[in-house]
Amino acid sequence: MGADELRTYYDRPVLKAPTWRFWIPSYFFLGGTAAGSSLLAAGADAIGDARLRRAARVTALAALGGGAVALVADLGRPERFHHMLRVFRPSSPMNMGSWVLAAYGPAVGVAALADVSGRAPLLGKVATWSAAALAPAVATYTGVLVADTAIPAWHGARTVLPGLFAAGAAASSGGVVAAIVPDAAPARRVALGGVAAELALSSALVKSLPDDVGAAYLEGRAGRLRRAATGLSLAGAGTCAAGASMRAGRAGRLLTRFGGVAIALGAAVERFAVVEAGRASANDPRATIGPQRRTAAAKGIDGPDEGLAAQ
Amino acid sequence: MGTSFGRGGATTFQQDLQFSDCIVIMGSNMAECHPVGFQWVMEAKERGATVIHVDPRFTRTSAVADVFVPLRAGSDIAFLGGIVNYIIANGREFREYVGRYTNAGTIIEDEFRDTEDLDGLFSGWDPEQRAYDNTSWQYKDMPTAASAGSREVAGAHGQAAGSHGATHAGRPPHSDPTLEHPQCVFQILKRHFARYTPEVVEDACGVPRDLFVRVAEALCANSGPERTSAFCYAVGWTQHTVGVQYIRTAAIIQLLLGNIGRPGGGIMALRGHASIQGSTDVPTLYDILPGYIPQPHAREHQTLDRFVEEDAAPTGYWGNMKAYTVSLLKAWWGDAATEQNDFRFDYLPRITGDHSTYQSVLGMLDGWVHGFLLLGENPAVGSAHSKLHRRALAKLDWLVVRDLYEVESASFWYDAPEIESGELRTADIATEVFLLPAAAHTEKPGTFTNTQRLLQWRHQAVEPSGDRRSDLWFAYHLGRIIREKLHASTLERDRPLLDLTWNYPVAGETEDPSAEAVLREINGWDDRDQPLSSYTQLKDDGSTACGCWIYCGCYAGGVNQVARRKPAREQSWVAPEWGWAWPANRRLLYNRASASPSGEPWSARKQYVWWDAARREWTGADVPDFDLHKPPDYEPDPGARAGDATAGDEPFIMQADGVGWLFAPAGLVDGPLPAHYEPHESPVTNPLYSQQANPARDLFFRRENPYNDGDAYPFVATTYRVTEHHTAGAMSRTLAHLAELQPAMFCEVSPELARQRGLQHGGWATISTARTAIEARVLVTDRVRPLRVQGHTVHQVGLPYHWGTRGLTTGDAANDLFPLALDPNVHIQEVKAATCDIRPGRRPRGGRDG
Amino acid sequence: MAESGTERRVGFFTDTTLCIGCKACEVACKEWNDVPADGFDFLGMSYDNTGELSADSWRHVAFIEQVVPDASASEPGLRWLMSSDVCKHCTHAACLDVCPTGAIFRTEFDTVVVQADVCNGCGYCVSACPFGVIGQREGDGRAWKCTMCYDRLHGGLEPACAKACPTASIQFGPLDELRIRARDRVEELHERGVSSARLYLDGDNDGIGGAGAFFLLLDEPEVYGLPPDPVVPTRDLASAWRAAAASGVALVAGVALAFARDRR
Amino acid sequence: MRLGDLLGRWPVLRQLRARDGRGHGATVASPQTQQLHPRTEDADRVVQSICPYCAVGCGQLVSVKNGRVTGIEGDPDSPISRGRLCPKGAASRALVSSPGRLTTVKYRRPHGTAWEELPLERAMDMIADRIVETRARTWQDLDDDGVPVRRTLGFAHLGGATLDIEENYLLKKLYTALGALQIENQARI
Repeated sequence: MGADELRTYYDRPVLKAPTWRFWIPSYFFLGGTAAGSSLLAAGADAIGDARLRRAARVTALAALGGGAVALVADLGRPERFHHMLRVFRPSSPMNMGSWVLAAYGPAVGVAALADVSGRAPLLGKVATWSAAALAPAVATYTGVLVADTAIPAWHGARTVLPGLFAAGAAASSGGVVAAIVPDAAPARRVALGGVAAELALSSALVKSLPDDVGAAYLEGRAGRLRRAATGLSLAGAGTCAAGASMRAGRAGRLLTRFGGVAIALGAAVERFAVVEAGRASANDPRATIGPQRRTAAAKGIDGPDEGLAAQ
Repeated sequence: MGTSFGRGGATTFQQDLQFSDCIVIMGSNMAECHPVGFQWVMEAKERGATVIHVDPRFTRTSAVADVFVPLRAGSDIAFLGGIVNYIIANGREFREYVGRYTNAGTIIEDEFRDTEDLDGLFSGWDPEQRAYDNTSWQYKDMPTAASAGSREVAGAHGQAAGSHGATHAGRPPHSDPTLEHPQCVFQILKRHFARYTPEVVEDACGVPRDLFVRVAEALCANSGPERTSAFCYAVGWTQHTVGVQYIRTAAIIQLLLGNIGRPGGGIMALRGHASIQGSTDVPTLYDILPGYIPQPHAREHQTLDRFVEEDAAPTGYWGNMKAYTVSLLKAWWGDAATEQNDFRFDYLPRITGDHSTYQSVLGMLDGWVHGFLLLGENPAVGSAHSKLHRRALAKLDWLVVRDLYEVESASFWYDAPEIESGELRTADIATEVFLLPAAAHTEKPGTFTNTQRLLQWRHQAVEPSGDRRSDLWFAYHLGRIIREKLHASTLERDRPLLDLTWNYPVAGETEDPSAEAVLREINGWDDRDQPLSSYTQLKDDGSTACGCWIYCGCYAGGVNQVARRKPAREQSWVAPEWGWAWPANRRLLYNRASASPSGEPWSARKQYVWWDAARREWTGADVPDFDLHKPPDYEPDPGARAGDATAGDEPFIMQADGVGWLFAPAGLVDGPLPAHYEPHESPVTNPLYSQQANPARDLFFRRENPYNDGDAYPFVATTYRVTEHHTAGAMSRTLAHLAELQPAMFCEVSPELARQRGLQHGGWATISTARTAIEARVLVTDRVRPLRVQGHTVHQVGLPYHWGTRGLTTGDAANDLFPLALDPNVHIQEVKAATCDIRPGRRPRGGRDG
Repeated sequence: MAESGTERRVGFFTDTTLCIGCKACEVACKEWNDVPADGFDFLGMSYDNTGELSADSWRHVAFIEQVVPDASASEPGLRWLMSSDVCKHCTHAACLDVCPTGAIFRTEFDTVVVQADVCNGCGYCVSACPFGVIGQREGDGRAWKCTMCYDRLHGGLEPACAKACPTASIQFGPLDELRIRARDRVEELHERGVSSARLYLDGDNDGIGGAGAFFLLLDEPEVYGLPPDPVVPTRDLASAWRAAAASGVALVAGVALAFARDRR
Repeated sequence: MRLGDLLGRWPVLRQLRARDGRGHGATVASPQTQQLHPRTEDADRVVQSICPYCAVGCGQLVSVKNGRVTGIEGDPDSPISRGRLCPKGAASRALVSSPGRLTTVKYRRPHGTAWEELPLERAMDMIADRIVETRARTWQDLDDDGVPVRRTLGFAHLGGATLDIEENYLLKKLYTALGALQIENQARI
């Protein structure tokens, strides 16, 4: 039995694969989109661009609404969703996220309603800026949530994942809002910047992991999704930029809209890729045992050569 | 066991195993089949004992044993005989014990011829009758009985013979204390086993020489005054055509090493069912009455006196057999049984041969057995050649099944494999079936007798619901109804029924008879109706009644001794006040042998029961298995009878000569000494004698029971249990938490056999014999090892037998594969070794006869 | 270190050298805790048809067949390892840390228990456990695992599995006492020549800060399906939050930049 | 329930009161959790019994509540089992309380294709008739050689070895009085 050869229990996973269904990556996408939109809304408010502000405010509310539905739908006992606020538990990113959402949600709602109804503009302003203040947390806590698990592909990437999710939030919110108001340059810039950051962090993430763990992102379903995400993002960014370069005109706007949607989709698929990679990583005993065997060896806990040989 | 020592029960008790210095587990997979009892083996191991497991398969027992010995199924006698030879050849026997406590010195008739002289047969073989005349096996100049030689009679009394020994031999006229006389037992033994050398063992069993020697040496090194070794066996020994002789060989080893009657020694018989010991003590068996009194035989036993004279030796405790029998007759027929009418001995139906269940099943097929009652039994899965049993059930007029669940034996008429295959059609089956729900162990009070002869009372926890009733209720009310139907009858044949004492107090709306009242009758009472306290009080004049003499005392003082529950921590490790053990609450049998002839403990380390010279009585950790006040130097006068005829230094008080039998002049129909014979179906020729198989084995040559011949079936099949299931499965396949742990019928094969036959791990295989073919999932494992026997490789196929057509997990029944081939002494089937073939894939649907 | 350990910390010491693989622990557990059956699949993993710990299997007996060179015998010997696995009741328990509802909490006995009346089935604990112990029950939606028979502990009874174990392979008691007993046991085994005997999770200095259930093994943990060097993910929670904070700031800055040119 | 009570049972408030910033311990326990106790404590009575599976003879404690078995555990007082049980013994509660158990008599008439219901009393009476009839039909006073045997070989009995000795005793006694010889049990198998 060579030290290089890893031993397992009938090749069965050491860990349990995530129970999360498609709702959860969907929420990661929608929550991020909402957060980015809240920032765009604040930005628009700052420069006094009412069209952009309304688009951003409404997008934030729509995305967050969808996200909330996804969150509840994934629960094993949906009727108990309110238990999320039963305790205050800092050690649980999901609990922390719940408290943040509890404050963020109403702000987003008020901001959008005030805008659409045209009433209480001041209240709307306050709500908009409060939502913007909470938005960075909403955009990034999901990265922490995923990283705070035993799954090697996630836990190993804990310093990168929040950034990746933040970048995704920028890309998707920028993309969606740009698709609604193609003329809004800031939205386009946020989208393109988001894509750039997303692609950079995505490859940084894989590089940050040892091969036996990082493989989860490159192979199988996760690998395919990730490549699709990259393709969509690049294509979207290109289209969007092209659209923007063609000064005004229906064609330019149309291209920008398409580009925005593609960018948003890319960000969405990227989230699914991350979740899939986690599933693959959990199901691969080598991804769990390999790195631990190395740390154990470093600590001097007996290695695979001992044991049998000692018999 | 009875033949060697005098009683048909484990000589020791499970807790005593912890004091063993060496434990040989053979013919048993104790860790899997008796896990909780196995804790005492683990205790011994932790105390430094050597645990040895000898078995065809590497099991969960082997996994924790110090030494595992892979053995070809069915070659146990060759292995054990090798140990006997090793002991004698190297002078390792416990000389003083052997000289004083066994019949080693006894001189045998000059006419006796051994297998050495007759190449595998003993003198007295009658090829016509396929039976032995054992006249020449007797002690020299001892009167012998006429019954010997008649297969019919001898064979008929298997269980009785298996329960008590020397029915005909008394105290031997000639013996040689030096053990030098050429016709003395010790010398005969020496010659008989001389050929069982390590080389022969290797050749016959496939056990490497050095490994065999390791075992033999461990046993010898851990025996003697300071140390003791124990044997544990189970159905891995009994379910063979030479099953009784397997146990005999172990008995010989234990006597030679001085391990009987001593703490940490003995032979532990591990029974598989809650009260299987109880069901032979208080038998529902054709050939014995309660307490191992033989069922009278038409030829030999027309009168009580003839019966006693034929069957009871004048000396030893069987000398009181008349008292035991008369007391039983009084218990059954009360006032109707008088001195004048021979205590209604004539009421007992007479046997005329083998009436065992396998005969009855053939009787069903042949149409002379019309009705069948099955109480908590499932032969459609659990009996050898279960297919033949299912076909027999389909030939009955009526069938009564009582069980907790609907078992295959009740549902065969619509879901038997033969229905699936078209061999039987439901509409053609004329059998009328009554399926009655039984009460569970929590729903009735009563007694189980466990594997160590311990009677333990169960208190009733709840009332059974619906139509659920105890078998006690069934027996009592069935008897009541039949008696009412016949009460006006004047027919002679109905007298026994109408004279029967059948008045038990009933209680509750279901009119449950009192189990305690029945236990009181089993215990017995005197003429003043006072409960007896010991079988020594039984009289042959009709003044005492006792339903089962060996249980006499279980209700002593009118107290249910069986229900005693003094916590273990509040009494000695022997725990004499927990339940009640037969006989006389003795936990370790023949414990007089734990002291030297002069009555002192053999050693301080192994002291158990000894003679207290000051108080002039036997004393120690247990109830002495001896007359309490009989001094070690007591010598019986020539005319002494029964117990008085046993000397103060003769520990085996049931034996006519008071000693353990290395050589059995009577009681066995297939030889006074064990000899290795091949299983009826074996892929190899007998390496020891030209006599291939046990010449006296029971065979049934008929169409429905074909035997495998030769090369078509090159492999050895052996059946067994796994921890997660229970016997035929009715009590485990039906329970989700057990069924999920072993969810499929499987077979275990070696990687070599898998390669040879192309069997896929996890896939399906079809195992076939001349009887039929079954299918199973394949478990390829190194735990099953091909063995080198006589230069060629023998492959073994392991088959758990828990599955049937019903339950949460279903599968084919392994017992379908096995033929009817029985041990001639006790008529137990051989399912631990037969030949078979195995092929990849599922069995053909439809016609199952592959 | 008990969070709220008003009672002495109790635990399991599973000595696999005494295990006979009878699975009494699995059945006793299910009978006491009314755990449903886990499916009737033939796994072909030696005698293991349970496969793994899960919502419906709170004890799992692993079976490992090994061919080993046996000096004393002419042919190689066999080793059949058996080990009853269970929830480790970690000192730093990931499932407890991440549980958002407080359904999972630390008891006065310093054990880790799921409250069935609180759990809303978010599934976070399932991904968090470094041992793959806790699972979500089909059709029920909630997360389940060994409670160390919390109800029995309240009555002063030992857990069902430990009580049933025929050979005392599963030992229950005050954790500190068990640890001393375990170390003596390993020494004794080494003296007997069982050099492969080693303890797993017997100290406080591992990645989970010590376990309430630890084991005496005869081979590496991974051979039994156990992680060789488990770490509670929340140990690194701070670094993840720091990364989150940084990315949050970057996000805000990025968006601000995007608007900078259009400020008027 | 009034809002006050609801708030009072909100663990977050309990955390505030207890200054518990982590919410890992007792503060987050539900009322139901706080009331947990062994169900055996609610038993009306606990009865000493013996395991019905193999012949080791392990002691069992049977807990009964409202006439139903609520639990079966090993009996620590037993010198043989010391409170321990194997998987089968541990499943005893399921064995006796499984819904799969038979509760009523089932009857299959000759050539019948389905089970029929039959009152227990009727069944017992019919069985008695079958035995009486078969016995009469197959009775032997003498065997072929004219030797008295006074028996019937017309029907047989095969019993399990989980029957109590009292049950076996009555069966053997009854069958012997009936002249029935082919009385056998598991010990032969």
